[in-house]
Amino acid sequence: MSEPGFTPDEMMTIAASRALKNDDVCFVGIGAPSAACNVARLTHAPDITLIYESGTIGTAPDVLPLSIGDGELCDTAVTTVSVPEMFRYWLQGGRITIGFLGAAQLDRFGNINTTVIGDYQAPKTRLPGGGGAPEIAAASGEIFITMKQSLRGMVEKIDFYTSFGHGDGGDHRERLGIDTKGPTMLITDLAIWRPEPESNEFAVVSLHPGVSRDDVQANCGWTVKFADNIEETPPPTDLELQTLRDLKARTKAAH
Amino acid sequence: MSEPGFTPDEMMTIAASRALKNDDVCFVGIGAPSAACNVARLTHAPDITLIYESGTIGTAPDVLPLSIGDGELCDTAVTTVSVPEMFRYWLQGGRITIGFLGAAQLDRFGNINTTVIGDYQAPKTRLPGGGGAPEIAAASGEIFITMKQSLRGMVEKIDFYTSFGHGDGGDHRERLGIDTKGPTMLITDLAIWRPEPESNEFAVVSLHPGVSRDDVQANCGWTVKFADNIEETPPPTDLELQTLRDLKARTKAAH
Amino acid sequence: MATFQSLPDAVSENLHDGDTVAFEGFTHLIPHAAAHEVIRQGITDLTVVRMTPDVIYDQLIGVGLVKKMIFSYAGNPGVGLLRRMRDAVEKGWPRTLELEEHSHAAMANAYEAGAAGLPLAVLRGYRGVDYSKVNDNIKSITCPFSGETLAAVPSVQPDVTFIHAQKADRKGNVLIEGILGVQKEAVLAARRSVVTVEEIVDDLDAHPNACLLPHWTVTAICTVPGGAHPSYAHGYYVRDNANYIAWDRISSDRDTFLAWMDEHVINATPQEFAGRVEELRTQA
Amino acid sequence: MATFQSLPDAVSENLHDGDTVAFEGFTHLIPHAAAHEVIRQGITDLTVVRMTPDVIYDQLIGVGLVKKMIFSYAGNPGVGLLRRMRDAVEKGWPRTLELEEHSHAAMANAYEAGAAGLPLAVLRGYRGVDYSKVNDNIKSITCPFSGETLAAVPSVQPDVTFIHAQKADRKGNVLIEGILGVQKEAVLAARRSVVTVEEIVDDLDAHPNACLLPHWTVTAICTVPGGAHPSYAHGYYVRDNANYIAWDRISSDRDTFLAWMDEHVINATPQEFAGRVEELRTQA
Repeated sequence: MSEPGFTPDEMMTIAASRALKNDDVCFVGIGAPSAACNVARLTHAPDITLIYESGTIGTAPDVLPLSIGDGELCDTAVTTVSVPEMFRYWLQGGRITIGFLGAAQLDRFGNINTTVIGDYQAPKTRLPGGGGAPEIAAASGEIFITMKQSLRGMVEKIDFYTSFGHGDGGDHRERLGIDTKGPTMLITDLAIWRPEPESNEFAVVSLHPGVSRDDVQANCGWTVKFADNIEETPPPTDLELQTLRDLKARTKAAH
Repeated sequence: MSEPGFTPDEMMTIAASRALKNDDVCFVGIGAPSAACNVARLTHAPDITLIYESGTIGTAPDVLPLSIGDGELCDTAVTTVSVPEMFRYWLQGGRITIGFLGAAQLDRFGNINTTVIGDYQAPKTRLPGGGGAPEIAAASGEIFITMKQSLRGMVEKIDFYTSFGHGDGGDHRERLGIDTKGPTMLITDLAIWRPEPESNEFAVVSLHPGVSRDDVQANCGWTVKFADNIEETPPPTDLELQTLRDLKARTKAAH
Repeated sequence: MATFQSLPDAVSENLHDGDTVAFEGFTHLIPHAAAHEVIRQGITDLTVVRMTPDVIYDQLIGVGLVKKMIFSYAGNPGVGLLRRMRDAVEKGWPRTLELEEHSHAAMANAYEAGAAGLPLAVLRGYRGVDYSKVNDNIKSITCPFSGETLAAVPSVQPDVTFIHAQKADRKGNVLIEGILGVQKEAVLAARRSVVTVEEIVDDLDAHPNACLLPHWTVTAICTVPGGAHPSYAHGYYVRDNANYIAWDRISSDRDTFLAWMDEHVINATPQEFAGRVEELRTQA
Repeated sequence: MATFQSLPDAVSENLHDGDTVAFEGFTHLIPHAAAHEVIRQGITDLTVVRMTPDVIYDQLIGVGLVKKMIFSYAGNPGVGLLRRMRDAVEKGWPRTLELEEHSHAAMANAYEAGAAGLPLAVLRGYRGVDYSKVNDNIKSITCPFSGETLAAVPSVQPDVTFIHAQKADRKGNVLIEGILGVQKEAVLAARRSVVTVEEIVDDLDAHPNACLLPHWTVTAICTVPGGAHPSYAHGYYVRDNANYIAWDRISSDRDTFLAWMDEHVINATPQEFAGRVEELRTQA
């Protein structure tokens, strides 16, 4: 790759931010999702509603929070509710249009593991667990997943179903009585993926600038499907890049 | 009866107020209960916690509210919560020591009807219904009932079980899995009644000044039981009477 | 996204014949102006829901717009019975009225469950009482951990909820303060919602944990000063207790009732509410 | 009725070996000082409950006081994994740790149900995931109205809940503002509760609908300024993010961890927390 003037991480965040609309109500996790949501808010989606599971509704933080419960989120929120209310009225109540999730392990159907690597009872690595993710994955209108690609992370079979994506594919969600769309987009540092119509298996629909099909396959543990017409992700605009970098700079200065 | 210097209604309210302790947490209904609770607060129980089902906790109204949701209750409350929270965390949560109930119809076991006179489907009189009473009766530590005696009100058999007292008597509550005490006191305009130990049937334990056994029976639709040692209710003290009359005067001026 | 519009438009666009509708308010903030607009538009065959149906439900029932009522306490608070509702239940005038009767605890839980998107509410309730004999919507579940039998009722999820609130900001975020009742739950449980407010302000100046409905949870907002009268709006005007007491007499006779409705509702407008609370503002 | 007392007294009187205990706080208002006092007193064989066990649970586990943990997310927020907890789960050091793992939604509902005096919480949850394969306390009920199968979990009702709050008044009424977490529920669900506060004031100056615990719902109140550090107290001091980041290194090695605990916990006092937040106050 030549020097593109931006990092794969920046491309991932900006590509994710573009998928958000002005009238979306987003359940935001920490890390890449938080950056993407706030870049969207600071560029093309000024009225987007950002919700963090700590109970803050309609936040507009000036710096990215280190945790989902930083004071900045409450200070800038339209309102802050208790955590039981957040999960009952707001998430389970079906008010979230987009849930943003990350993954330690991900499979081709968008199922996510953030619980353990290895056997649950005698794990190789004990991860933090699901937190809000199991019900975010089921109750949000649709799910966007962001993660950096790696052979360790994108696997043939995940060790624990922390969040249900499309299960074994096809209409598996429907068969379980889950009436939301599930993962509709996977944004990695290399590409944008969407589930194929029938199978619901993720296929690459757009490669980030300078990324080849081989790059994607080399960093994915399953045999990658590519859509018929693959686009190139438009590179970050100056505004997008500047917005993201300013946000990160303010964040670094603050923490 | 000679002129006692107070009305039967005043005696009833003051007798009820005396049954309340400084550390009680009372669920207060409108009418006589509200007056009794506030007289208690203004005399011997200054720290009593009064809760109205509108969500106001720890109220100290200067005048008696006309409804359970008057603004005065919120203005003087320690805090005001939503009605679902009131019924979930505060009543069902088992935090109420005394629930105060009135009755349109009452039987000898403290079962209450405030729903209909006559058949439910074709009632002679459609009453307001139970409101909070069914669960107040079951979830409060104990229940005090206040009512003016009448043949129409104190009946052999109530037309509808709106609130469960001691059912058919004896251990009926226990058999239904209700682990609170139920009605432990009935305060009328003529007497104080308490359930007898085994049967849980109300028996007169104290006659108000100037009231005879015949007076009580003449205004009660079942054959009245009298305890072995009947006391005379001490007449209202000057402080009690003045406190109640001041409260009523302030209330009248305000509404 | 909240639309700012007139009350007549909000009512006609959101409420239809045969709908299930809640006008909530717990003594405080009862949406009288909205109910009167519904009466003027003659929207009928309604299933009306409310914990504490009082004067406005007496009025809706009395003019014959109500098919069924789901409720837990039907009285004129602190005054007495609802005479128009009694006339419908006892004499079928002006039409028969189907009742689905609950306790407050069950109704409060049913609204809560509706807001939470659940089909049922579970509570420790209805023990030893007769409600389930006259209401098929009272069932039970068994706790798989303790074995305890608990009451279950269907959640309340109205087609439309009407509430009155103190204020909204220019984006449409709505603030409720004081006695909250079940209004937040009633709005979140409903498919559509219409909120009348005392005023629109630049900044709600709200406590971080205040009871607030974000603009995207509300369908329509209508500015109707005094719109809760004879109920009250904390911080704006006090309760018109005399009016509630007078209702007992007005509602006691069919003709008196109909004449009163003609004068004060049918031939009136939402704008008149402001004048009705004028003298009650000073005490707030 | 709340008793005002020292933190050492409140801990020794209320928490006993073998108890189930929650130290709640959702990033905000985490009761660090209380947990450190428990560690100093060596109260052991605890079942610890928390939605988001973080540094203090890592510390309690690392010194061997914890038998079982009921939780939904065990991480150092924004930083990474909990290394002492991992060591216990993966290597059994210093003792094995039993886990009862839930999702946030289930835990939040379980606290809510505990506060509501119910034996179970019902939610639409756990669909398609593996939790119930490793946790026998995830069951289901069937809605008798819709036929829908819903998840059921036992309510959380700890022997003792510890929380940190901004302030209490002289009667013992406690005020929490900002990010509320599940603290109110955790206190109301518990048999006993200990609340550390930044200060005692004459008047809470609280909004009518603020999150407030009346004095008769709280067992003990202890004034411990800075008692949430390195967590924060909205309006008093900000989060010490550097401290959380440093924990990742301190906790990565058993000896480093033990030495740090000796210096900062075992040989420290609740009074030292005030000094730790001194420089963080200016940013609040």
